[in-house]
Amino acid sequence: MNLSIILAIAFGGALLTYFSGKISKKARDVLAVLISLVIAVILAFFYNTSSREIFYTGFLDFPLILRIDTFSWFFAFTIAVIGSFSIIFSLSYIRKKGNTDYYYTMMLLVIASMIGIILSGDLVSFYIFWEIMSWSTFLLISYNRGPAIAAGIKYIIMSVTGSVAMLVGIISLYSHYGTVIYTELSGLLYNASSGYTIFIFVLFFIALGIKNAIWPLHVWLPPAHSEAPSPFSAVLSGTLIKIGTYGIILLIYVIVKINVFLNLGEGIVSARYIIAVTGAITILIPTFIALLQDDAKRLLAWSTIAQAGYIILGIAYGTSESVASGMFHFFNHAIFKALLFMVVGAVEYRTNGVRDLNSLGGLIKKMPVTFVGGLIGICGLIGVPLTNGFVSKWLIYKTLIINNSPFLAFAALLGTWGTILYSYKLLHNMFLGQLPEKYEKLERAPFSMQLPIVILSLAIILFGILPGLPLKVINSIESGFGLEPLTINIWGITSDTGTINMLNLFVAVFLIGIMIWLIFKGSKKSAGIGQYDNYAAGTTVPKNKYHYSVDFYGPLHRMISPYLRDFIDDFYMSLARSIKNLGNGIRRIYTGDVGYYAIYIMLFLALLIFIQIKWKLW
Amino acid sequence: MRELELYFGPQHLGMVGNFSITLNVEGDRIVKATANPGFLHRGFEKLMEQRTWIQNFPLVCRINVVEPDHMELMYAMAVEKLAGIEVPERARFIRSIYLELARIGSHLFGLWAYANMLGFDTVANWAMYHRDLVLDLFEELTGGRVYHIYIWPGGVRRDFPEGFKDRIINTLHTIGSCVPDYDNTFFNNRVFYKRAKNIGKITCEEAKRMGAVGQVLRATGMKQDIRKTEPYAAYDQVDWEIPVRTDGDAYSRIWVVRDEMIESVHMIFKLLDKMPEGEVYNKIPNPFKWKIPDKDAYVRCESSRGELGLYLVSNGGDKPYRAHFRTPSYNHGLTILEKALENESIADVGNIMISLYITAPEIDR
Amino acid sequence: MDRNNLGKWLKSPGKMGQKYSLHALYFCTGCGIIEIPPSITTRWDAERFGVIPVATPRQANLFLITGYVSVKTLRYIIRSYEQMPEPKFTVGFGSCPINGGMYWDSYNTIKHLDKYIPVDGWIAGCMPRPEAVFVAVTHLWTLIDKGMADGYNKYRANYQYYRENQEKILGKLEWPPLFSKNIKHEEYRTIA
Amino acid sequence: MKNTGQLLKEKLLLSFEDIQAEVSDEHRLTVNCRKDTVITVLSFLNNSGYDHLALISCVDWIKDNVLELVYILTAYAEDKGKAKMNILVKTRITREKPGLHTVIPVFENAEPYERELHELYGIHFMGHPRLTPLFLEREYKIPPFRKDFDTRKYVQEVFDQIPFVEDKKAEK
Amino acid sequence: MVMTTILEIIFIILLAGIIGLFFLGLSRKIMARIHWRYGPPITQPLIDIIKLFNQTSMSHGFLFNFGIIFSLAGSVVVLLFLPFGRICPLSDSGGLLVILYLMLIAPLGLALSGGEAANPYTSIGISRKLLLAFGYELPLLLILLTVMTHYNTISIVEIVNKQFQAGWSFQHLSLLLPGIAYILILPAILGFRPFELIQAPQEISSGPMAEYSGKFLALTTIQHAFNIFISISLFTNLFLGGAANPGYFFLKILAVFVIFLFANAVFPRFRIEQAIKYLWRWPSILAFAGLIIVLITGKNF
Repeated sequence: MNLSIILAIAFGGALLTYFSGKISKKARDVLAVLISLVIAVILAFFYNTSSREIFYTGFLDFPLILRIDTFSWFFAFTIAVIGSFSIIFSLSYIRKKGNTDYYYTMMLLVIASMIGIILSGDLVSFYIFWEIMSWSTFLLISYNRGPAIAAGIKYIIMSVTGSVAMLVGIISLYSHYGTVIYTELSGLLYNASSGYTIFIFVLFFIALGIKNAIWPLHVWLPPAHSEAPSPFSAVLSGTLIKIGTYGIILLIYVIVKINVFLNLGEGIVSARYIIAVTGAITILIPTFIALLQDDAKRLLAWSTIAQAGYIILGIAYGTSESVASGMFHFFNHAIFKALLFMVVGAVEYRTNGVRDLNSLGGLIKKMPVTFVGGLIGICGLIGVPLTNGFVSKWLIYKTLIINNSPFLAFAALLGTWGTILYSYKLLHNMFLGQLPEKYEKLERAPFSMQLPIVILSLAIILFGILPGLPLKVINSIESGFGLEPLTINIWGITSDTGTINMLNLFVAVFLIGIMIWLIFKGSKKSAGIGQYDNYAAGTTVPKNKYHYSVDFYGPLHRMISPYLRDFIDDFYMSLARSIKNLGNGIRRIYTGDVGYYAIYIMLFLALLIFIQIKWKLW
Repeated sequence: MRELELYFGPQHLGMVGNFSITLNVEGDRIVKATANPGFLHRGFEKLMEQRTWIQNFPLVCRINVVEPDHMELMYAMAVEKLAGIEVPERARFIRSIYLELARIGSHLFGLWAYANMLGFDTVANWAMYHRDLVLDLFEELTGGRVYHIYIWPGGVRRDFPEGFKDRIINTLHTIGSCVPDYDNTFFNNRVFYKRAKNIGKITCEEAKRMGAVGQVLRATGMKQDIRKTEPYAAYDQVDWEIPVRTDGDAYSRIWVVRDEMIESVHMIFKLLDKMPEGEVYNKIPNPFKWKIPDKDAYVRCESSRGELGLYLVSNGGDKPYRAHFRTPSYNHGLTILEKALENESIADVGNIMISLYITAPEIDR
Repeated sequence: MDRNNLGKWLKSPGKMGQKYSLHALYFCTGCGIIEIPPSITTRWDAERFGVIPVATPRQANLFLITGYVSVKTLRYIIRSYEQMPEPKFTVGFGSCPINGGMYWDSYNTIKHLDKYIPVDGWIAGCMPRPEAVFVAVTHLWTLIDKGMADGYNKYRANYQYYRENQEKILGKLEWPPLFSKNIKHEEYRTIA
Repeated sequence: MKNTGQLLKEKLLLSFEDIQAEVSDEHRLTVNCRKDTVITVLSFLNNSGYDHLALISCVDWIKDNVLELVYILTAYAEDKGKAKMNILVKTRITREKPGLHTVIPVFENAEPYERELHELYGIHFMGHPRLTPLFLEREYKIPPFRKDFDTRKYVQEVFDQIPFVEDKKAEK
Repeated sequence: MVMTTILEIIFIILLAGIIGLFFLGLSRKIMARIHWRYGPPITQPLIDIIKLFNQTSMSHGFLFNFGIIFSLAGSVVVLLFLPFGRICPLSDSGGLLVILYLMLIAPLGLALSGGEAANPYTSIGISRKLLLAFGYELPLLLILLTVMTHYNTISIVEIVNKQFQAGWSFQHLSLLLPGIAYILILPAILGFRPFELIQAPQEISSGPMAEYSGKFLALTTIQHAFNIFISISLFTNLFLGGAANPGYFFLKILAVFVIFLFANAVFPRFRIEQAIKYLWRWPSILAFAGLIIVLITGKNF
C-alpha cells in the first residue's frame, strides 16, 4: 500500500467530515471515527516494513519524500491509535457544544498532519506538515473561546518562533549541503565542524523544544493544555508534544548520528550532558510546580512537562538502555496521559465543566469505571510495578546509576516521588472523600467515554506485565540507529548489570494478593456504611463540609512556593545585574507577555543569521 | 471551593475534658475557631440554691474536678465573709499548704495533658506518677483522693496527722529530685521548643483586653497574682516570687507553670517552718438551723489556672440565694482560645488549648 | 486470669480476644475522667490487662461513661456508641450515670443512663478509685466468659424503644436509625 | 487618709448624678446605677484603670420583680491599692422582657458572660453579635436560672417520665 | 528449584510476620518500662489481632477493602526481594530499584483505602504520610544512590555479598556520611517519634486509621509489623553488612530496633513542616556530601 494514500485519507477525510457534518450529524460522527480507525488499521499493516516514496516534486523543486521504517511506524501508529481513541471520546463530550463540524475537522487535521510529519522523509515536507499542525492546533486550543484564545495565542507565538528557528536551520543546511533529505544529510553532517553542528542543534532545539515543552521553553503548555477541550488535551499531551520528541530523536539519531552526537563537546559541556541536564531540570521543576496546582488539567499539563523530561533525559543520555527507556516512556506516556486527560474530561463532562480540584470529591461512588481508569492511569504515571511506566523508569534509573550519573538518577527518582504526591492529590480530590450533595444524582460517564478509558487502562496493565511487546519494536529501532539492542524477552530484560522479570513480580503479587484476599474474605464479613456514618468526634457529619481538599499539601506548599518563585526571580535578577542594559528586557520575559519572549528569540536568531552571513563562522 | 469543618472534641484523644471546638479549616490552617462549651453543664449554681450552707460543700468541690480545693476555699471564704467567722492562724497555714499541694497536683496534671498532647508519653507517665504521690498525701489527710471537702467555714476539718509534715517533705523531695530529669527530657528538649515556641501567641495588651488571668497573663509579662495583691490564707506570711515570662506563647506558658510548681514547693517548705501550733477550727452554729444575714460578697483567690472568684448572695435564709463562680477558664476557653487559634495549624489545636490551661467543667459549671 | 491458658485460646479465641484486648473509647464524658489517666499510667498501668484508650469509636470495644451525662453529651454518647463495632461493652463509671447521683435534681443531666443505651456494668462511688476500674474490668471478663455482657444484643433487639427514649430527650436525631424498625437482626443500614 | 476606694467613690459621684456608691469594707466599692448609665459608668471605670471585667452576674429578686445585674471589675495593676479593689456595679431591670445594651464595646470579654445570661435568665443584650445557645441543648419555657423555674419539678416531669426499656417491653 | 523458592517464600513471610509482631510487642513493653510501668505481655499485639478479627467491621466501599489488601500485598512482596541472611527468594529481579518502588505500594494502598473513607482526618493523615515520605525520600534516595554508585550495582544481594568480602559499609570512609544520614532518617521511615505525626492520635485522631475497625485494623497492624521489619532490614542489609544466617540477622535488626525505640521515648512529635525541614537539612547535606565523596574517590570495586 502506498504511504501517500494514508495521508490522502487523513487529509481528505478531515475535509469530508466537515461537509458531511452539514448533511447529518450522525454520519459525520461515524465518518470521523471511521477515518481515524482506518488510518490506525492501515498503519498497523505497515509493521516491520520499510518503504520510501517521492510523492510530489513541484514544490520549489524539492522532492517531497515519504518514508516509513520501524522508527516512524512506532510513532505514527501510537499517534493514530491515541487519535482515534480521543475521537471516540469526543463523540459525547463535544455533542453539547457548538461548532462540532469544525472541531472534528480540526481534530482529524491535527492527526493527519502529525502522521505527515512522522512519515515525511525530508526536512521540507517535515516543515510543511509542521506548520499545518501548528496552525490547526492553535485553532483547536482556542475552540472554547474566552481564556482559551489567550492560551492559543500564547501557543502560536511561541510555535511560530520555533518554526522560524527551524526554517533558518533548514535553509542553512540546504545552503551548506544542497539537500534536505534525512538519509543524505546524515552522512554529510558527519564531517561538519562541531561548531556548525551545534548551531544546527540550537536552531532545531528551539523549535522542537518549544513543541516538546522543555524547561524553560514550556510556558505555552499549561494554559494550552488546560484550556483545550479534554479529548484534544489527550491528543495534545499524549502525542502532539511527542512530535518534538520525534524530532529530537530524528535529529540526534538519524540526521546527526549517535557517534557524532556523543562526541559533541567534552565532559560537562558536551551536548549530551547539557541536554540530559535540561531534561533533569525539566523533570524536577515542573513536578514541584504541579504540586501547587488546583486545576486538574493544569496539574496534568505540568505533569506532562515533567514526564517529557524523562523522555528527553533518556534520549539524550545516549546509552542503548536510556534511549530504549526514552522511547518506551514516550509510548507509555501517550497511553496514560491520554487516559488521565480523558478521565478528567469525563468528570468535567458530567459536572458541567468543573475541573477545580477544590470543589469536587467522592465521585468514585458515581463514576466507578472512570475512577478505575484514573487509578490505573496514575499508577502508570507513578510507575507502580506491573504498570507500563515502571519498566521504562526502571530502565532509565538503572542505566544512569550503572553509568555513574547519580545526580541525573536522583533527579529522575525524586521526580517520581513528586509524581506520587500530585497524582494522589488529583485522584483524591476528584474521586475520594465526601460526595457533595449536588452531585448525588450524577450519572456514569457515557459508553463512548468509558470505552477508550477501559481500553487504555487495559493497555497500561498489559504493557506493564508484558513489556517485551513494545521493547521488541524499540529494539529494532535501536539497531537502526546503530545502538546495541537490549536482550529482552516477553517478560522483561536480562543483562549483567540488572535483570527485571515481570513474570516473577506478577506471580508474586498476584498470589500474595489472592492469599490476603482469601484471609480477608474468610474473616467476618464487614457491613457497608455510607459516607455520613463517619467519625466526626461524636458529632454528625456536616454535609458538603467534610472533605479535606483545599490546599492538600499545605505545609509543603508554604515551604516550597517562595523558593520556586525566588529561584526564577533570582536567576533573572542576577542576569539583569550583569547585563544591565538587557536586564529590563529579559525580566519582561517572565511578566507573562509572550510577545517579548518571541521578539527576544527572533532577535537572537537574526543575530545568528547575521553573523553567519557576515563572517561565516561555522 | 469546598469548606471544611472539623470538630476537635468532644470525643477526641487530644481533648482534655468534655469540650468541643469547631474549626473552619483551609488546608491545614484554621480560618475560624468556635468554642462549643456546655457538655458538662449541670446548673451547679441553681442546685446550690436548694441546699443549705453546709450541704453545699460536697457540691462546690465538684465544679472543677482537676482542682476541687480552690473551689472549697472560695465557698468557705465567702461564707466566712458573709457570716463574719474568723479563721485560726494554724488553719490559715494548713490551708495554704493544702492549696499549694493542690496547685502542684493540678500543674502535674496539666503537664501530663500537655506532654500527652505532644505525644511525649514518657514525661506524661512520670508527671502522672508524681501527681499520684501528691494525691496520696491528700488521701491520708482527708480520706479522698480527688474530692476532699477539707476546708470548712472557720478553718479546716482536722489537723495534720502525726508525721504528716515529714511525709509532705519526703514527697516534695522525691518530686523535686526529678526536676532536672523533666528539664532535660521535656522543658529543654529541642523538639519541644520548636513545637511550642511562637504558638498561640498573645500580647500583654490582648491578654488584658480579653480578660486573661493566671499563667496566660503572667506569660505575657504581667506580674499579677492574687496571692500577692489580695493575700488570703497565709500567703502574706512568707516570701515568695511571682514567676513571669514575656513572650506570651505556649512555650512561655508551660515554663511559667514549671516555675510556679517549683515556687510552690519552696513556699510549702517555708510555710511548714513557720507553722504555728493551735486550734484549726472555729466552731460554727448548728448547720441545720444556720441562717446568714442578708448580704452579698465577692471573694477571689488564685487557683492554679488564675483568678477564681465567687459572688455569693444571701437573703437571710438557710440557703444561698445566688452563687456565681467566676472561673479562670471561662475567658480563656471562650474568648482567648478562639482568638489564639486563628491562623494556626490543625496540629496545634490541642497544643494551644492545653497551654491555655482550659478545663471544661470550670466553664460549664 | 486465664490469659496464658492456651487451651481456652484455642477453644474460643473470640471471647479470649475480647477479654484481654479491651480498647476503651477515650471520651471525657464527666468528672470521672480524672481517674482514667492515673489508671492508664505508671501507678496502675491498665495496659497490663490490655486496656488502652483509643482515638475513635471504630477502634474501640469498651465504652467507659465516666461520670454524669448532660443532655448535650448524651447525643454524642449515642452517636459514638452506635459507631462502635460489635461486640461492644459499656461500663458506667461513678454514681451519676446510675441514678443521677449528686445531680439528681439537675435540670440538665439525665438520671438513668440505661434508659438510653444499654450498660453492661456499673462502678459505684464518687469518685471511684482507679482500682475500681480494674474491678470492673475483671467483672467484665467474667461476664464475657459467661456470655452475659450482651448489651449490644439488647440494644439491637430493643432498638426502637431506646430510640424512642433518646428522641424524647433530644428531639429529632440527625442520623437515621441504626437498625430498621421491627427487624431484630443484623445488617447495618446503608446510607448512600 | 482616704483609701483608694473612697477616692474613687468621690470621683464617681462628681461625674455622675443619679448613682449611689458605697464603700463597704477596705477593698470593696458598690455602685448602684440606672440601666442606661451602666455603660458610661463602666467605661469611666475602665478609663480610670479598672480594666478587668471579672464577672457579670445576675440575681433574680423575684419578690421585687426585678433582675439585678452585677458587673464586677478589678484592675490589672501592680499598684497594690488599685489591685485590691473590687468594684461591683449593680443595676436593676424588669423581669418581663428584660433588655439591656451590651458592654462588649467596653469590655471585650463580656461576650460569653452575656451569652450565658441570655440563656440562663432570658436577658436580651442589644447589639450582641451572637446570642446563640451556649450551654443548653433542650429548650426551656422559663429560663432555668430564674427563681420560678423549679428544677425538681422539671426533673420529675421530664427525666422521671422516661420509662426503662424493660418496662416498656413488658408493657407491649 | 521452584520448590525451594516457594518454601523460602513461605518461611520468610512467616518469619517476618512473627518478628514484626514481636517487635511491636517488644516496643510496647520497652516503652512501658521507660514509663516506669509494668507493660502489657509481649503477645499483646497478637491478642489485639485475634480480637480484631473476631469483631464486626464497617466498610466504606470497594476501594476501602481493596486498598488495604493492596497495601498488605505490597508489603509482603517487598519481603521476597530483601535478603534475610542469605535467603532472598526473588533476588534476580530488578534489585534495589524494585524494592524502592514496591515499598511505595503499601502507603499508596493505605492512601486509597483511607481516601474512600470520606473522612478529613484520614485525608490529613494521608497528606502527612505522603509529605513525610517525600521528606525522607530525598535523603534516602541520595543515600541509596551513593551506595549503588559505590558498589556500582543495583542489586541488593550483590551489595550484601560485597560487604562480606570487604566489611560493612560503615567501615568504608566514603559511606560513613550516608550511613549517619540514614540513621538520622530511620525514625522517619519507621514512623517513630519525633516523626510519629502520621497517626498523631492526639491531633488528628489516628489519621489514616480513623475509620478502620475490626479486620481492617488487624490487617493494618500486620502491615505495620511487616513495615518495621522491612525498614530495619533494608538498613541492616545496606550498611550493617546483612548477615550470613537468619539468626545473626535477627540479632542485628533487634539491636537497631531497640536503639531507635529509646530515641522514640525521649521526643515529642514534630509538626509536618518541621519534620520536612529537618529531613531536608542535615541528613540531606550529609548524604549529598557522601555522594560527592564517592564520586571523587571513585569506585572501590
